[in-house]
Amino acid sequence: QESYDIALISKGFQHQFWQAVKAGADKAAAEFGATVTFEGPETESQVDRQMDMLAAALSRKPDAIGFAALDSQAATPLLQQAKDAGIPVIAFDSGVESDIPLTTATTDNVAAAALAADKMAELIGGEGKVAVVAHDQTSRTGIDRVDGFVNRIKEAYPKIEVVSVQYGGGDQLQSTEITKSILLANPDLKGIFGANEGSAIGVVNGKTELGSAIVVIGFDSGAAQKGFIESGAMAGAITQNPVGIGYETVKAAISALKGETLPPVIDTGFYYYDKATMANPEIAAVLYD
Amino acid sequence: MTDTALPAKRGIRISGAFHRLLAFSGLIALVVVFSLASPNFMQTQNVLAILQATSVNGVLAIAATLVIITGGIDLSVGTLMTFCAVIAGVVLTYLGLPLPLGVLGAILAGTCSGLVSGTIIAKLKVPPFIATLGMMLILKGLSLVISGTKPIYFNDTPGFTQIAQGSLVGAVIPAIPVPNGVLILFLVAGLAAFVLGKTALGRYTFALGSNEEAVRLSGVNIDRWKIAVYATAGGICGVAGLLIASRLNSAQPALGQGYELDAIAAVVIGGTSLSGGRGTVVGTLIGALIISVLANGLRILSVPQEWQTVVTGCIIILAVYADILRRRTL
Amino acid sequence: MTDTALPAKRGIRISGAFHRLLAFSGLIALVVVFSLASPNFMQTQNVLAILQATSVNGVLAIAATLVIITGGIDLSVGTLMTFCAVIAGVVLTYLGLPLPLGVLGAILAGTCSGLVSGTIIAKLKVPPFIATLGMMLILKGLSLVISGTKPIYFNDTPGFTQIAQGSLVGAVIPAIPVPNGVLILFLVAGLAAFVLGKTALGRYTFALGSNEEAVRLSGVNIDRWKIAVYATAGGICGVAGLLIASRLNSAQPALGQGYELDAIAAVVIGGTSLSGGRGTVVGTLIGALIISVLANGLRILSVPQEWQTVVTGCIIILAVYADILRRRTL
Amino acid sequence: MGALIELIGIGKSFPGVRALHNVNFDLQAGEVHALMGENGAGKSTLMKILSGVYRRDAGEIRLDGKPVEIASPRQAQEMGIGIIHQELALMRDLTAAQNIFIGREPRRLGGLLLDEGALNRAAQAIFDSMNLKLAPTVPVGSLTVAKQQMVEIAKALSYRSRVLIMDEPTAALNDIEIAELFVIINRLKAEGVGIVYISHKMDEIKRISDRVTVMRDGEYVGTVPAATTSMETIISMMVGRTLTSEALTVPNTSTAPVALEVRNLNRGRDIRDVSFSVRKGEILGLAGLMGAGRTEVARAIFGADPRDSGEIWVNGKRAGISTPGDAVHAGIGYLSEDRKHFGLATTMNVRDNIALASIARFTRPGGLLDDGAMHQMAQRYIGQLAIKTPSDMQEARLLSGGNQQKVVIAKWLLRDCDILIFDEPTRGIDVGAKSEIYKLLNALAAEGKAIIVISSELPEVLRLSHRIAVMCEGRLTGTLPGGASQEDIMRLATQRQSTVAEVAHAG
Ligand SMILES: Nc1ncnc2c1ncn2[C@@H]1O[C@H](COP(=O)(O)OP(=O)(O)OP(=O)(O)O)[C@@H](O)[C@H]1O
Ligand SMILES: Nc1ncnc2c1ncn2[C@@H]1O[C@H](COP(=O)(O)OP(=O)(O)OP(=O)(O)O)[C@@H](O)[C@H]1O
Ligand SMILES: [Mg+2]
Ligand SMILES: [Mg+2]
Repeated sequence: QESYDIALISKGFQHQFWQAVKAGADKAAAEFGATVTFEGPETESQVDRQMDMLAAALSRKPDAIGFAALDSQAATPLLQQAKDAGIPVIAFDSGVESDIPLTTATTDNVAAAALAADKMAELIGGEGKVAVVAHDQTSRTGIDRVDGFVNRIKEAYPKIEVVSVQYGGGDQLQSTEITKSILLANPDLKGIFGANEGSAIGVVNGKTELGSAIVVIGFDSGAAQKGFIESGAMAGAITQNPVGIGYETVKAAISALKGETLPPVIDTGFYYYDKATMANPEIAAVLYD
Repeated sequence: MTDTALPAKRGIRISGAFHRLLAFSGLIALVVVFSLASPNFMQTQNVLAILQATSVNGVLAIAATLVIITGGIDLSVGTLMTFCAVIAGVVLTYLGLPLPLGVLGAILAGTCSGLVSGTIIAKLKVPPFIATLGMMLILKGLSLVISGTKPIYFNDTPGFTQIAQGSLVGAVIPAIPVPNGVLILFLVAGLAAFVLGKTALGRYTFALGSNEEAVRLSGVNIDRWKIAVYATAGGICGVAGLLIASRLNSAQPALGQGYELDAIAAVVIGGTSLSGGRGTVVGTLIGALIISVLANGLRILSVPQEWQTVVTGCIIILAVYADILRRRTL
Repeated sequence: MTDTALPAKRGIRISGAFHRLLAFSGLIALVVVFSLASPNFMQTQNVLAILQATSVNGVLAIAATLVIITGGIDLSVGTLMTFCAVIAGVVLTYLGLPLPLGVLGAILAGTCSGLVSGTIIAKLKVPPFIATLGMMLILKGLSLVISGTKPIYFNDTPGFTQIAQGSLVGAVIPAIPVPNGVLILFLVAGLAAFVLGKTALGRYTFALGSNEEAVRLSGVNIDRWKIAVYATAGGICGVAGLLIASRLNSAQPALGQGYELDAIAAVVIGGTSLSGGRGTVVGTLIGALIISVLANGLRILSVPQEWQTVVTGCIIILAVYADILRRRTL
Repeated sequence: MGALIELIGIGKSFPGVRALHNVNFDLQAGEVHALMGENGAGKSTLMKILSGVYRRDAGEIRLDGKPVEIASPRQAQEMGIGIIHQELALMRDLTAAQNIFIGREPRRLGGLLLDEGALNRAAQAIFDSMNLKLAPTVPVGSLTVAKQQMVEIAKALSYRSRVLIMDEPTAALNDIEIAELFVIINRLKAEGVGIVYISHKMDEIKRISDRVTVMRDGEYVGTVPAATTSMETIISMMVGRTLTSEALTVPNTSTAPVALEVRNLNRGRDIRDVSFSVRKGEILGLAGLMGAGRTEVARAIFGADPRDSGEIWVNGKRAGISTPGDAVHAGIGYLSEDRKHFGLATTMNVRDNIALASIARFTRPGGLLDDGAMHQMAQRYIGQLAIKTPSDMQEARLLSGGNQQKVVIAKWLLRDCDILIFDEPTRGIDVGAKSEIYKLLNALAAEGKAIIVISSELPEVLRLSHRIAVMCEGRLTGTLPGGASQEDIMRLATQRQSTVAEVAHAG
């Protein structure tokens, strides 16, 4: 009747998305009788700090490790160490260029952002100027969401122009200022896509401070975004299933420890939600506060 | 010799006023360039946006100015701001107390934290850099702990967003709806300038930075005054905490780290010396404005972000260099 | 007089050695506590992990030490490290040149950037804080521009990861596979200590921090030496760039900002004064080790992350306070 | 007995230094008690104990016959003990008035605000009572050392203490200012204030003190009445031997080549068309009142400050000097009058400070320093100038004031320049060492070096100079031969330009 010790090394810690992942992991831990620790670096650029966290986790000799890689390659030697020590590794959120992780619990960020592009096009009537406020220029999620959105617009909506892509580090205040600058520089802007929670909140703040009426599409959930969608300040948002990611990661780790086989990828899915669909049980289940 | 001293004094006064006028030159140059480059730049709304964007950093920078004039440094201004915002959240949202208590709570939390930093520095003789670095981490952690790593929303306190976002000026003159946050910035600046110039606290702030040992040898209780300066700076961070919380209508516990660098940069761009003894609040305001004009202007011009950083770096160096040239020739 | 002077001299020597021994006390206390608290802490693998985690920050802190002893400050160490890593990536991956040229390129890039900072500070008289803040932003932007905002992988240069991750020691004594990165840290530390203690550059480094004007009035070309110090520090950041790139097998262009604070913290925890004129490389190493032991130990103990921050803040203040007490009683 | 202050058996040690051992001292109300001793004898340390800066290790302090503990400067102030420190302790960024009243600022509005007007008026009143012409609102950092010293004196007076300690108050002052100070001292004395007076200027001791206590190597030697004891006796008590002083002999240098020539030097209002020359082997004295611009001339020649116009010729060649580095390269050395700000690297050790201008000489190929040679060199100068320090590794800031000055002198001796400008070289240096330095300067001149000595002490100028150039208000008002009378010098030193006086009058 032993309790498994599982170390989760994520890409971040303080942001609501990662707190939701943590909540899912805690839930699974409680259900399956494990203890989990959850750690992540300050920003999604600190690849080496994540390595130090992974190394410290390995020294602790946990039963299993969950790992959301900031860089697809950098961790290879440490993952090899884990494998040599017989510690199963589960990847979550982003994949690793390695066959060591037994499975990956993830969202397809490119596809999710493309869906946001489709919704944006629909809401602004297929033509006009739009912009993106994203969180990070170099992190995987930042790149995938910006690329997913911009490329989809380019491919499918020739009459829509992405006039500006700017990065606010996921900091609400900075994203607010950026949004205001974009709006003031482009008075005829139709919509903005906020590529993560902090960015999306910043976009809405900027929009309200200037009294603008543009279409805002957000990403992830959280109490603020849900409130904005409810009030109509935000048209809708893409949500992943962070709680599901955390839950599946821990569940997969425990299955691995029990010797069960795992599928190569666990797709935790993403959804578009707006005021109308927010209450649907299927959606409500993946939203977090 | 009074004969020679007097004209010199007059000379200083004249050049003093001239100085202050010219100190704006870097800022004005930026404004002119951006106005020419983009028709959107000088619009009322954008000017207000710039001012609004200056408010939080400006208030933090004023707090940092006080400490830097004593020859110290305060790395904790950013996370202390967040901590104060969280305290306001606890008071208003978790405890459901009325708005004035939340305001009081935030400012009090800032003052107390400043008291702690000041005591560590003055009594334990820990260097300000270390003491405030430690406080920065402690406050960052505590903000997360207290808030349960979740933002605290102020939805139950409807007036709260008015603190920074409402516009008393706009109610009187609808054409220029200067947000209250900006008013508060200027209010804090005025108060700080008053304290520095006219009160004993201000006098000792300069004296400490000028020659602490000499102040001690003069029989002044330097510990007490040093602690008072840090406490005052802490209180000002509390105001910044209210401003940011009001703008975001929430206390975001993860925010704050990194803000200290912008604040200190504004102080130093404003001509305050890191070695203490000199500094002005007006200079700090100009420094903070330079930073936000630069950020706004480059965004308005849609300069790619990586180049924004490069240009910002260059202009900060150039602005300060221009200021140095000006002082040398005068 | 010689009679009284001699025992005194001996007394100083003894207390000097004693001092150095005790300087480790904070570090040793931490190690003891963590060893008792967790059996995993003192295992070879974990000790090596701690050392490896210290290597990059340690090298950066040594660069910062040189500059801080002159009474300056270098905020650009973190982004300069990244810039040098990117340059290595360009040389090795984009241009496909052989490994030694990549190493040279990184160190040269660091030195040149240091030359630029030093020149801005010495010739244009821009305060070090501003000059290096500007450089920090410029280098951050340039790293993104040059790399195309993408990591540059060193997959085509197989030996590259060996720079930090290989183990020459392990090849000789397989039981303790000390990574080369750690060796390089100690090598750089040894070299820096040698330069500071035994060369003219070192002597001028201290002299500049002690009383720059007195040095100038002694007929010394202070500009040249100041620039030399910044250039040397830049070169050392180049080494740090190689280390981090080798550890990650990639140049991550967005990394680096914020690292300056850790580096400066290590310097100050190590007893070097921010006002210049004093400092040791050994102290800086100890400071860097304290930071990484603390981080590692708290993780090993599975302390929740928000509390890790709080505890780190407290212990940094306590460690420095203990050091101050020790000096006072001696 | 009714002594105001009694110090009995005071002892104090610093790491590696026994600064005081069993020292006795007492002070009566209304007396000036001189405290004498060589550099490093422990005078300042004793007075710092009395004024609450240091805690004593042993002994007892009695105030009005009652034992007291003085734990802080504030407590000393409250007991009525004021001190003018040897090392100026001013806040350079504050004004003179703000410095004087730091901690005791007049307030208004119930203590909320500072009353800047009252502050300046009070400071002005003190300046007036001292006959000092100084604006209370001038920032202290922009004042010369002499004026800073006057501000310190004004500050000490403002406390209206019962005991006033003056640690070398006249080191930076010239004769006129000293005379003003003595008037003040006599007034205080009449009011019943007890004054401890420390100075290395022997003539002053005779002029104002009632009793003299002599210390040597941290120990009490004895107390004698000033009026009936000969100067030789006091000096031999201080030094432990009798000093012989040589008279001035002016060598004939008229045929020696000109080493330094200054032509039409100008810099703002401070230097106006100054031209002079110095020959090899000659000592040129530069005399003048405070503010005459002598320091400015020296700094301009040395390249420390930019000059508006003028040429400097060294050994018959025009030297393009724009930085101190150029000057040193051309063979000019300059010993600054303000050792703390411009002379010493205070956190560095004695050895490095002496070597500071000559590091290149101790640098071997590859940038490596020859620390052994530096040590030997430092030991030589420590011996030659009798620098009192536990070792050449002692930090300069821990040396006594006079010994710090010797370290700076050693720096320039080591540098071995052909032309040496000494600005107040014997400031704070004891009689014994002073005569050693005079001998040294004479020897350097005999070696063929050209020397300029700036000194506010006329006897010193007269004792040393082969020729005396006198300045007033930035102009060179005349050059006198060696051995000229004090009256001649003063006449030139006060030769103000009438036009200047008119303009000032109109303003
Ligand atoms: N803080 C200190 N640490 C170590 N040594 C000290 C300290 N202060 C003074 N000393 C030493 O104590 C001795 C006495 O110094 P003090 O300053 O009292 O001399 P002094 O008589 O005032 O000399 P001077 O005439 O040169 O001013 C000197 O040898 C000095 O080096
Ligand atoms: N740092 C300064 N800033 C402004 N004015 C200065 C400064 N230093 C000196 N002066 C002015 O320069 C003039 C001459 O200076 P100074 O008193 O040093 O001459 P000096 O003849 O060397 O006098 P001393 O008797 O002190 O050696 C004075 O009018 C003085 O007020
Ligand atoms: Mg003395
Ligand atoms: Mg002078």
